Amino acid sequence: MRRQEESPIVLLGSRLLSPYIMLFGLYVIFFGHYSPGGGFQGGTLLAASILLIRLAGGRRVSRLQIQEFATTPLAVFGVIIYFATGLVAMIMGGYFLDYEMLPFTGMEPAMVRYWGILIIEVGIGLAVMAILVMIYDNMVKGEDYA
Amino acid sequence: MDLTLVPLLAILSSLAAVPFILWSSSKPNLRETWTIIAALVKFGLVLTLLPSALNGESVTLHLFDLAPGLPFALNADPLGVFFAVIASGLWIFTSFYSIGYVRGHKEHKQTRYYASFAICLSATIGIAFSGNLLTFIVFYELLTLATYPLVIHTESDDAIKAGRKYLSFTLTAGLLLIAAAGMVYYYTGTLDFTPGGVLGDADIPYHMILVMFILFLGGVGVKAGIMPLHGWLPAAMAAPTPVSALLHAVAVVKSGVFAVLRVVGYVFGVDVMGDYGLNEILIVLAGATVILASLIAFAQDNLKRRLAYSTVGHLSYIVLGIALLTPLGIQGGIMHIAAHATMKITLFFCAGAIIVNLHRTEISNLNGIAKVMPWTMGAFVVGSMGLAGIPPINGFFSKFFLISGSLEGDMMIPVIILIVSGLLNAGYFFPIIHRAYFKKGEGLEKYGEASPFMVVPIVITATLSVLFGLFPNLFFNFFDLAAQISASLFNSATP
Amino acid sequence: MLDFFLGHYAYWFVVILMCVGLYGILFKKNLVKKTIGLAIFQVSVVLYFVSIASKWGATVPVKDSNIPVEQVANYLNPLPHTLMLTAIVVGVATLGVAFTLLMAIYNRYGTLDEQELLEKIQ
Amino acid sequence: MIDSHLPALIALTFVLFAILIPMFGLWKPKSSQPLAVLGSGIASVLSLYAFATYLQTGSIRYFFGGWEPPVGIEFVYDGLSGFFVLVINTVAFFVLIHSRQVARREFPGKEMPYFALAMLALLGFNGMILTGDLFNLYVFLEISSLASYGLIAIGSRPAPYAAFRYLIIGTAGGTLYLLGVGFLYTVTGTLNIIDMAAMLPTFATNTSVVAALVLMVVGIGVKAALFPLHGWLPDSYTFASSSSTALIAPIGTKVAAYILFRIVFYLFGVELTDAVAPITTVIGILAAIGILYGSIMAIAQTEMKRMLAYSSVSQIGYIIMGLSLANPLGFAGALLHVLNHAVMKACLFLVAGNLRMKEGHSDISKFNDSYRKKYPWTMASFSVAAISMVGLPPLAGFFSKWYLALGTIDNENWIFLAVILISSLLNAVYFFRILEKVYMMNPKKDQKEGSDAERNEVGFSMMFPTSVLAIALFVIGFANAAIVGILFNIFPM
Repeated sequence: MRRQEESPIVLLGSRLLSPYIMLFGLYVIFFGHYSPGGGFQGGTLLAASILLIRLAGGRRVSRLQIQEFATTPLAVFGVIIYFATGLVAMIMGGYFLDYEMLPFTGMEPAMVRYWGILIIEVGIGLAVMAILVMIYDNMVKGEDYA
Repeated sequence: MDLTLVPLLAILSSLAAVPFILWSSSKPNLRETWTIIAALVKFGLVLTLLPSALNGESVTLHLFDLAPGLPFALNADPLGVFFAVIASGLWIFTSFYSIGYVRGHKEHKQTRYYASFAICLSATIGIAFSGNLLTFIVFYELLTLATYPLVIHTESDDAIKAGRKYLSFTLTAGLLLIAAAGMVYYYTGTLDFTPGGVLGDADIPYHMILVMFILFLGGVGVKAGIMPLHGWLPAAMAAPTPVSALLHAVAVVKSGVFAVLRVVGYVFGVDVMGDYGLNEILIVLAGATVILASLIAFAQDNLKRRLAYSTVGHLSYIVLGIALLTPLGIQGGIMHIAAHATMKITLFFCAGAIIVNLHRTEISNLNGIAKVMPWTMGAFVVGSMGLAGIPPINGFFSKFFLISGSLEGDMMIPVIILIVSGLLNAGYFFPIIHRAYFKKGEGLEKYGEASPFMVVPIVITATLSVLFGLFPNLFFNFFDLAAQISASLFNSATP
Repeated sequence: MLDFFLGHYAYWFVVILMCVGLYGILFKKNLVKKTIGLAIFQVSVVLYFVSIASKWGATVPVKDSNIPVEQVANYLNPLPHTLMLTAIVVGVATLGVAFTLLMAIYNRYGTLDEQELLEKIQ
Repeated sequence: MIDSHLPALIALTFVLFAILIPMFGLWKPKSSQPLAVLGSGIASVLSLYAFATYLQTGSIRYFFGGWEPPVGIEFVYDGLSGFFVLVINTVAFFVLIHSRQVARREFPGKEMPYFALAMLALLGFNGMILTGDLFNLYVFLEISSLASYGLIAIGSRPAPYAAFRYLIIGTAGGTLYLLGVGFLYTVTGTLNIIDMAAMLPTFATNTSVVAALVLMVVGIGVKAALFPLHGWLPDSYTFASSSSTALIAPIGTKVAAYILFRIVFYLFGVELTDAVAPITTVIGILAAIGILYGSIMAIAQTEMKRMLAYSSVSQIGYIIMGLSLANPLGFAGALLHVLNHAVMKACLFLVAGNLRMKEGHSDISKFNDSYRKKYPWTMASFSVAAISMVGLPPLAGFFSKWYLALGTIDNENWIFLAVILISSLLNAVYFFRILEKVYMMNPKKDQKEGSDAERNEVGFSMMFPTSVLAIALFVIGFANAAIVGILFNIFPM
């Protein structure tokens, strides 16, 4: 049976769950560089938290969270973080993504790598989240993209 | 004088005319001027090569590598110069004749016609001057491609069919030639044309030699019109007559015969041919073609088709002469290239003049035309007598050498074939003359002689046939040249 | 013989899953079911990689002060897992593209049954 | 300094432009195509420069993140990959110039996604060619494939269905390849091609290696449209938009063929490949069948793009056949044919695009005499490319066939030689059919006379790439000795 109106229970449950999922996603992203985890997984979790609200609340509610038009720039921004970090390393004389070469002064190489990976993970997480949300949005719109 | 670049310039001179021809497509006079200028320049360039060729020297030019180890090589050796002189010399006459014919016949798309013609001539001279098989193939295929628009020039359904037939025969031939060339390259590591052949020193199993020979035969035999590969030639008579005249009596088919000589004398070598008995295959095929083509020619009522079958027969004279593998036989074959060229072009010109002037293509309609076209039919008589082998026309001379060549090789059957074929030639040409001179024509009152653009070339080529018969060394020393080419093949074969 | 089957049970599982996937790809008429078959097929390969990397009594490859680095046997090989992480992402992307295409097909032809589609396209 | 970064820079150019196009495209959709042209132009220049550098100093290995293999992922720029990168980027550059008008007409409003996808597809193709890591190759394979599915789906009405079928077959192929990689990884414990190549000879008898080789060849065979696995190709190429086809057709299958070269010649080595399983023989026979099948099917088609698609099936057979010969001549012939076919097919599909632009169709049965008046340069380009496809000298197509023929003779493989020659004839049948219609036939009396037609040539942005590619065929033909000289040096044995 299809019902057009929202179910308060589902919406409330989702609203309850969503922040925790998001928090866990952030945890996975920010601890990814020295423990199991990382940008992909964290980004997926972030996307899950957002999609949960979108599923439960529909467009009216979800517009308050992340607007549809914002997903593409967010994804591009995430990729740019990744790309720029790699490129900076390249410009500083190393290979692409050679974190050691990142221009953090006064840090030992291991720590530079540590931060380098973290920056990358944040970029990836952002991009993955935005793209998953974008896929969902576009499918809901049901437009013929081909 | 440095002649190194002359062969290249000779090839390019007509190719360079193509843009001009296309550019001046709306001004017929200018367009045809370009053609004639190109023809004269080309002939002049080829003539400058003649003295050194008479001394037995070759002008070689390696431009760039077509493939690693296989340069784009031009080599104007005596044989090449011989062929080039004939082809480029007759192009001048054909150009003048074309003007008369094409305008008289109000052909469409004349620009395409002249442009294709010029490309054809470039390809023919390229074939003459090719220094190795790969260069040869390049020009051989170019000739195929450039002739195609000419064959289907009229764009009638017949012409389209003829064009398809022509392409399927010649493209297949080109592929066989490529395969053959590949095999030669694999076994010998070279594709250069060397007098005396390149296969003699290589260690090749017998069956491979045979396969290569058959591939070559298929490759060059199509253009040389050896039966059963002649089918395209009568079909290609759908083309305008100047095309038939120059290309299907001189350039294209003679390229085929020329290629046979190149293959026999410069790739396989006379010794290899003899040792493996390959020449016998060639003698059988050529002999059969000579007789069969003559017999088929009897049955043709269309003048151009009869001439086409006559061409098939005469091409095999040359192949037969080459296959005899005796110095005189090869000399006779080479001379017949020149002799047949002048005679057959005369006959085709006559046929074209009749078509344009009287709009008649069937032999049965030619009663009494000698009265209105005396010059044309006079030339026709000269040409047909020459092909039948009656002295003093140059056809007699070459046939004489062919017969001497077979006697030299102690072969009686070719002698008989040549004599019988001479009679058959007379048999299918003289009825035409009989009709033209001694039967009463109808409806001819309003016609006169064809336009001078056509008659003058006809008379000149007929005169040339007679002159070369009387003085074989006139102008171009064809006789000495042929003798020298023939000798070179045997000298270097016996170290 | 039994040992052979039982000893490789993970692989047999993968093989069966792969066959299920292939069956879906080849024989199902509905394009969505085909897509599902494709997903199963991909997952079977993912599971294969995961199963070759499994190790009893080993821990994640993050340096543990209790386990010396020299005792490699006590650490898992992380590579297959990371590879499969990527492969899963690839799989998700493929599914995304597949469903987008399916939506486009459905919008244009109003059906996802292969037979009907072929008739409508002709 | 830039020299050592070249392999990465070529691929990263496409990443950069794949980001830039959506950024600017959202704001100004018209900027997508110039950006795409710029991106592929930069990549072409870089590839050319890199190839020149390669010729002077030798191959370049690029370690991502500074991690040396087998730990890290590397890009290997050697002769083979350099050659392929140069070919595909240059061809893509010209095709993308051509796309501007086509995009406006055939899929207005979708320029941004189209060109972003084109960049991603090229990123995938370049990555596949350059990477020295088997799994990384899989990732790039999927990137390029996913982008290709998208590109193919942008087209006529049935295009999504064609793309979907390609997706199912292509993904299954990719997954089989991945499984093969898994087998090799369990045996050798490495994914780096150079590293694995050193280890493999000791495992030659291992059944996993046999299975891996077969799985990888089958998986890649799908992408390369090797004969029995070509089913997706004709529909995809026919229904996709003109510019998608022109972009994917010359490039996509070539890159897959490249992977086969990598696997057979570099990863396993020819002797080992044949010791493991008679792969070269089998794919040689399949290629031969494919050559004949593709040509015959092409003759049966009445739609130009479909005909060209079947012709692609046939032509890819030449390349694979050259690979299966496993001698320097066959190798050089196959690589030269990669170049030639990329240029010829791109040119032919651009011609089809030009005709679709002006006539709205590319149905051969409707071709007539007026085309030579209306589209003189388009049809001239078509003639050149067609004659080259048939393999008449001195155009480029002749020479690749010449080397392939020499290769077959070198192996004394007369059947393959016959196949090459026969297929040339079949090519002649289906190309001269069009040439005859356009140049040689008088229209029927009741039809409009050809001479009445006005000249109606496509614009410069479409004509320029078409004619440049046609002229390139002459240049390649005349310069082939130099190219083949380089290719002989690349041969790994």
